[in-house]
Amino acid sequence: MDKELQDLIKKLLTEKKVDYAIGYEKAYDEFSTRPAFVTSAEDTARLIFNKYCINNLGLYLTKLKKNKIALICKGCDIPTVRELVKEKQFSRENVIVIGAACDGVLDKRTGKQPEKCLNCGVKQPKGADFTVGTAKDSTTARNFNDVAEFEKKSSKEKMQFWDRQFEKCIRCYACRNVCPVCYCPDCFAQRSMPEYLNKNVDAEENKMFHMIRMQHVFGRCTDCKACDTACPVNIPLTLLTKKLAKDAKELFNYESGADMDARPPLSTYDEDDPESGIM
Amino acid sequence: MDNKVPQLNIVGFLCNWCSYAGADMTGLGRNTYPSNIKVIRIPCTGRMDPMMIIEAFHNGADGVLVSGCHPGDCHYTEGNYYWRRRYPHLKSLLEHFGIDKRRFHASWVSASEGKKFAEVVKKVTAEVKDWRDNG
Amino acid sequence: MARIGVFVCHCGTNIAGVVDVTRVAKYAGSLPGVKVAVDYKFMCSDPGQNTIIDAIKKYGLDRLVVSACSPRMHEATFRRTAERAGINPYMVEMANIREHVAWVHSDDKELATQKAMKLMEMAVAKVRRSEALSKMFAPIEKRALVIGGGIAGIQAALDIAGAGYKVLLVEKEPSIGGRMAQLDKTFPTLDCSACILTPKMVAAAQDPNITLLTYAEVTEVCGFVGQFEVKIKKKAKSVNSKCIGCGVCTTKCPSKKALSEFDEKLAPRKAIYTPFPQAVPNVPVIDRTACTFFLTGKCKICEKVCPTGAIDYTQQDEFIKEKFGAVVVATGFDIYDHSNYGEYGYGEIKDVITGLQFERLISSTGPTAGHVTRPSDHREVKNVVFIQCVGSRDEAKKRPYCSRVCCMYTAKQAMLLKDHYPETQAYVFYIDIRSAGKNYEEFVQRAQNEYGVLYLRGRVSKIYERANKLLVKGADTLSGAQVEIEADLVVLANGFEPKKGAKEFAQLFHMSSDQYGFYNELHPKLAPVETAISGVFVAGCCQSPKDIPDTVAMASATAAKVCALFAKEKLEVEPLIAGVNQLTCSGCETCYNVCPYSAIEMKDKEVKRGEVRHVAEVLESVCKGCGACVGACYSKAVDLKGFTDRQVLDQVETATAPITDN
Amino acid sequence: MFKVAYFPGCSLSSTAKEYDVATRLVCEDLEIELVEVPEWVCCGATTAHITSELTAAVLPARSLIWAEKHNMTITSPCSACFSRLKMAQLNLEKYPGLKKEAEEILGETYSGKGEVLHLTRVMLERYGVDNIKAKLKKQLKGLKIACYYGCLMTRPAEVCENDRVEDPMLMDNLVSALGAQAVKWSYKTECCGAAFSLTKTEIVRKLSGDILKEAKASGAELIMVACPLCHSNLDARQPEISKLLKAELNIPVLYFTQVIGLALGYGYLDLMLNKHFIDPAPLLKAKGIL
Repeated sequence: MDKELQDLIKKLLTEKKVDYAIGYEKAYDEFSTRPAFVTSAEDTARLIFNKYCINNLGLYLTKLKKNKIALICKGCDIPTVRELVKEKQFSRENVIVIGAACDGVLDKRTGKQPEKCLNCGVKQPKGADFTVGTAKDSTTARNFNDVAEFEKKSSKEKMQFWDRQFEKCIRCYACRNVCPVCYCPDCFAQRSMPEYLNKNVDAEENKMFHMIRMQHVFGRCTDCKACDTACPVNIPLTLLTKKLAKDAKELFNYESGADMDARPPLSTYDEDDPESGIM
Repeated sequence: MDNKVPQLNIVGFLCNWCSYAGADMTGLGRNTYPSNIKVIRIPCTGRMDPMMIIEAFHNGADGVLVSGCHPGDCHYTEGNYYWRRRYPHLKSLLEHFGIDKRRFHASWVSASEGKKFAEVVKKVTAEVKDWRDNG
Repeated sequence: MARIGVFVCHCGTNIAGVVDVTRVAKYAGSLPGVKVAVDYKFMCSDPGQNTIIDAIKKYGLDRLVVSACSPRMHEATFRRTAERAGINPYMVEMANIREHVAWVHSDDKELATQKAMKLMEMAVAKVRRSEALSKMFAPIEKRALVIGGGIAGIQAALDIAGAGYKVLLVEKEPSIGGRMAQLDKTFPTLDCSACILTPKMVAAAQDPNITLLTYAEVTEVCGFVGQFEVKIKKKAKSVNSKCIGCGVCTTKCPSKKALSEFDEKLAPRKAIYTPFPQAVPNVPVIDRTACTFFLTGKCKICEKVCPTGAIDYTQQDEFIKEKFGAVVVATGFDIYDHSNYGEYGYGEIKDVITGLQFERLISSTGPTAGHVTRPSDHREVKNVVFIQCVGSRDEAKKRPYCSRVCCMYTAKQAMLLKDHYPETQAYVFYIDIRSAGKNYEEFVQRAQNEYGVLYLRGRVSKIYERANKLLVKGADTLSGAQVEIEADLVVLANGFEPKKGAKEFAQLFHMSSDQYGFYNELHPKLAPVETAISGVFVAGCCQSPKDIPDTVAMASATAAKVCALFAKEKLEVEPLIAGVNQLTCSGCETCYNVCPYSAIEMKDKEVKRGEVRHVAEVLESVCKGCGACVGACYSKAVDLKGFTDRQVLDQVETATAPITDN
Repeated sequence: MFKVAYFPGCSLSSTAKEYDVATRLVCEDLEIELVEVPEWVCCGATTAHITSELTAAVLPARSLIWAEKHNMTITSPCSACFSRLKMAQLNLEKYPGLKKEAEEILGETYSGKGEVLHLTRVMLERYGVDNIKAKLKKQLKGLKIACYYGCLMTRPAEVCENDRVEDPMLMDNLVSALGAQAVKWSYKTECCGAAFSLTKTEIVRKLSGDILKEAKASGAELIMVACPLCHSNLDARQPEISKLLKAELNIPVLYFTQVIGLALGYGYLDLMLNKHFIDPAPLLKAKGIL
């Protein structure tokens, strides 16, 4: 598969279809990969694809706006590309999406496949310009059981749960920095005048940062789990991002990055929208 | 309910054209309601950035009410439709973080619904009180 | 550092009877930035305002908080006061301690006083962050675009032109005149429609201030009030300006395949045609979908017979782009298509016709030269049944609204029928008669009493074709009997519906329409001809069904609005609007998508040296300050003057903090 | 193999025996498997549906549940049975309380997902007129047929979901496919007076008389129906109606499956055409069909 991938990129670079290719290369040990930026045909030998390619490279699209890029995507990364195109961060013709068939990635921390891979319907990527390799999709459909289970807790229990989690948070902003849709030029968290968020690192402020970030990415977050993976203190951010996906689906029948023509749920309305308990 | 509920802080965001005028009408009709609500005037519920509500809870508000024009009556034609989408999403998200659903409310109050505004405030205050007293 | 003055009003005993105003003023004096805090009996009175002005001068204040009644009551008053004393009027905030405190918390004076202190403190917090704003101005292109050449468009164009402004009147069809030109007579005076319309059409054509553009359509709109930029497609007429309107080409044209739109498809028309003899301009067009030459490459008879060489088969659609300060939309209506009325034969029974078809049948310029004959076999008619409310007041057909004119035109048509053929019998099935209007009820009464038109209150349940007749079965709810009428012709009073493509057209201007597709006025009572898009006005039936006098009145009203706009040197704009900080804008277009007024423009702009980004910009003359963009922007790049994030956040913070009053 | 749950209803085992026989015969030829609902009970079309909402729901629910369990569309050749089954399904969906009560009585749960269709739609729409056409043995050339749909298979419109409420074409399309001619007439869905069949026969005579007259006037030689109640009013009462109208109507009334049967080559007795009051034999012989 690596060979197939390398040949494809080589071809694209030689034919000047793209300026860059963004893919994965081996990092410091065999269990690690890191993003690789390849500009010349000779350099393509670096590129690999395996179960440790956990990063969502869609992140880099917002950083390299003007170039033509070939981007290596797992099936679950492609919605990110669509979402960013929808949000005008990139034009679709400037990116060649190379879908890499993926049998599921491994979370180094646990040595297990993350939950998203167990119920993955896009192991064989959908919507890519080129696809390398083949993989079989999971037969079980994606579900929100874990979120639904958490929702059953009382609000007090939820509050206590998150308070404990956010006491751990060191506000390193890794979650934000790896998030492909957190591309604001000047994040609210760092603003002053008005100071939306106190710069103190304490549980309350930390919690508010995450609440606002979650609100900001609602209807845009593709639940790619990049933030969850990046968190150095293992805050279960997936419980939040998955909640967003569940709400978008249940409240507005919307799935981020699924349909290029669907308007983001909060940027549109229907005169017949439900009243949702408004008095 | 009793209008005297000490030490309960509720922030009310009222749109200028309907609900703020409706609250004025409540006064004109001398209908009473608990004094816990502090009103902030905004041009339209479409202006309601969910951040402001998160900030209010963060600052220690016990409850938040957002009130605007009835659907179809928005002074700016569409603002309250956007709000009608933001509200269930935000309510669900806040609940997920442990902010009880009894603490966050929305209503439609027109410029002529003075009585309704008093009823809404009573109901919101009672719900927030219920949350504080009974957990 | 801000220099704030706080002025607490007693409002007689209205406030002071409940709230301890001196305590409020004292508390105010303890707040940071507050240089003076006083209370007074009536702040809005002349001495009250003078107190404020004196304090401004004495303490060098730069911003004010008035703790009094609702800002909806006196904000304007105190803004003027501030202006008189040389302070920017937008540096004034009010704390509403009358409607929101004294009047609603009279049952506990202590809690009321505490709340009054809090509201005042919140106003102080807000005004501390206020910025001086000034009124803004924008230029106006003093030229109007009127879309739709029916009676509404003609009237609006004539009135605007009469005031001395230039008008471009765009019409989709080859001639102006619209629906009114199709009518035979008009109610309630029974004067000939063409006789009163034609002079207006001619006047519009001859007015030096009006440019007519027929056979043309608006395809693209950008810009905003005072500065609309409109792209118009001039469809190829295949006839150039040499045409003198002699009509020889039409007479000689051998093609008879097309059906006349003007005659409601009751008669054929030629491939080169003017819709009707009095057409303005009297220049024919070639319908390329029917023309033998365009279909087969042979014929060219019109070219041969034309005495001036005006036929030009090579003409192409042409696009022009022009600037206008204001737009009048008068695009009219279609009549309801009754093919989904199964009980009336799914539109498949030839002798069940629409009201508009009846107009053409009974018109002396129509296809039968005024003889009312059956479309199926051209026999003359004896019994004619009129059925009202077809596609109106019918929930089942999703047309619950009343089309307003059908009661009247049915009465008129029944009377005309009796006029032409006294021996015929006319029956009218109706739900109610709605004849509100000058001389309208009398008119309907005349139809019944003088003309002997038989009115039956009830609906028709079914029309049966039997032998050469139509059996009309219905209920007469007044006698409680089932009725069966053997008719020769059934005339349906088809209701009005929006023109086909009305919604798509609305999108060009970002106008909103109701669930049926009629354009929404800005306010149903107080702004009936304005739309949510400033500078765009609506007239006639594109807004809702209405009769000719209402249409004309509405058209003149739009003209008055356009003239009032053009009479200004420049456009004054309220400064409480949104603004974008382009440095923090991420260019995601969320604000652009939610803005109800299309007041956001997306631009590629150099925001920092060497950094060109896709960013939003607020069109200041278009923005109405609703803040929908602010509520939606997650980059926090948009803010709303007068209600900034900073102001609201400080109000929230103050509202939730305890009172620190000793 | 096309498989449906079959709810014949009481008429088809008594006054309309011939409809049942013809239907089963034809369906066998067409390879449509009719699985009779075991131990089916009254559909409630009698007095049940106007006297007790619960009875009206529980009676059909039994059959609905059986069909749903066996994953089959349920169909009835009788318009009244069809109407009861369909209305019960809708009411059980609309009123959760009713559903709960019905489930308690029956001791089973009902999801409401199964499909309920009149036999005409099963055969002519789902199975398809074209498929029928492919299996025909002969053409019914020269026969002019008026298709009569009646009320319960067309109304209420939003329940029956037919093509056109006022002018249905389902059976008319079949007639054309069989090689016969469907006459254009406007009494396809008029009331035959069915509800007054036993209590106020004078109304039935008037209404059914209108239908027969109109069919005759439009040139029809035969009326085709898809409901035993329509049939009994138009056929059994025809002699008395003729007397009342002082005109010899003599227009045979056949079930649509009987007509298909003719085109599949079945004979007079196979299709029990002898059971009709107006004997179709002379007409069919004259046309060379028998």
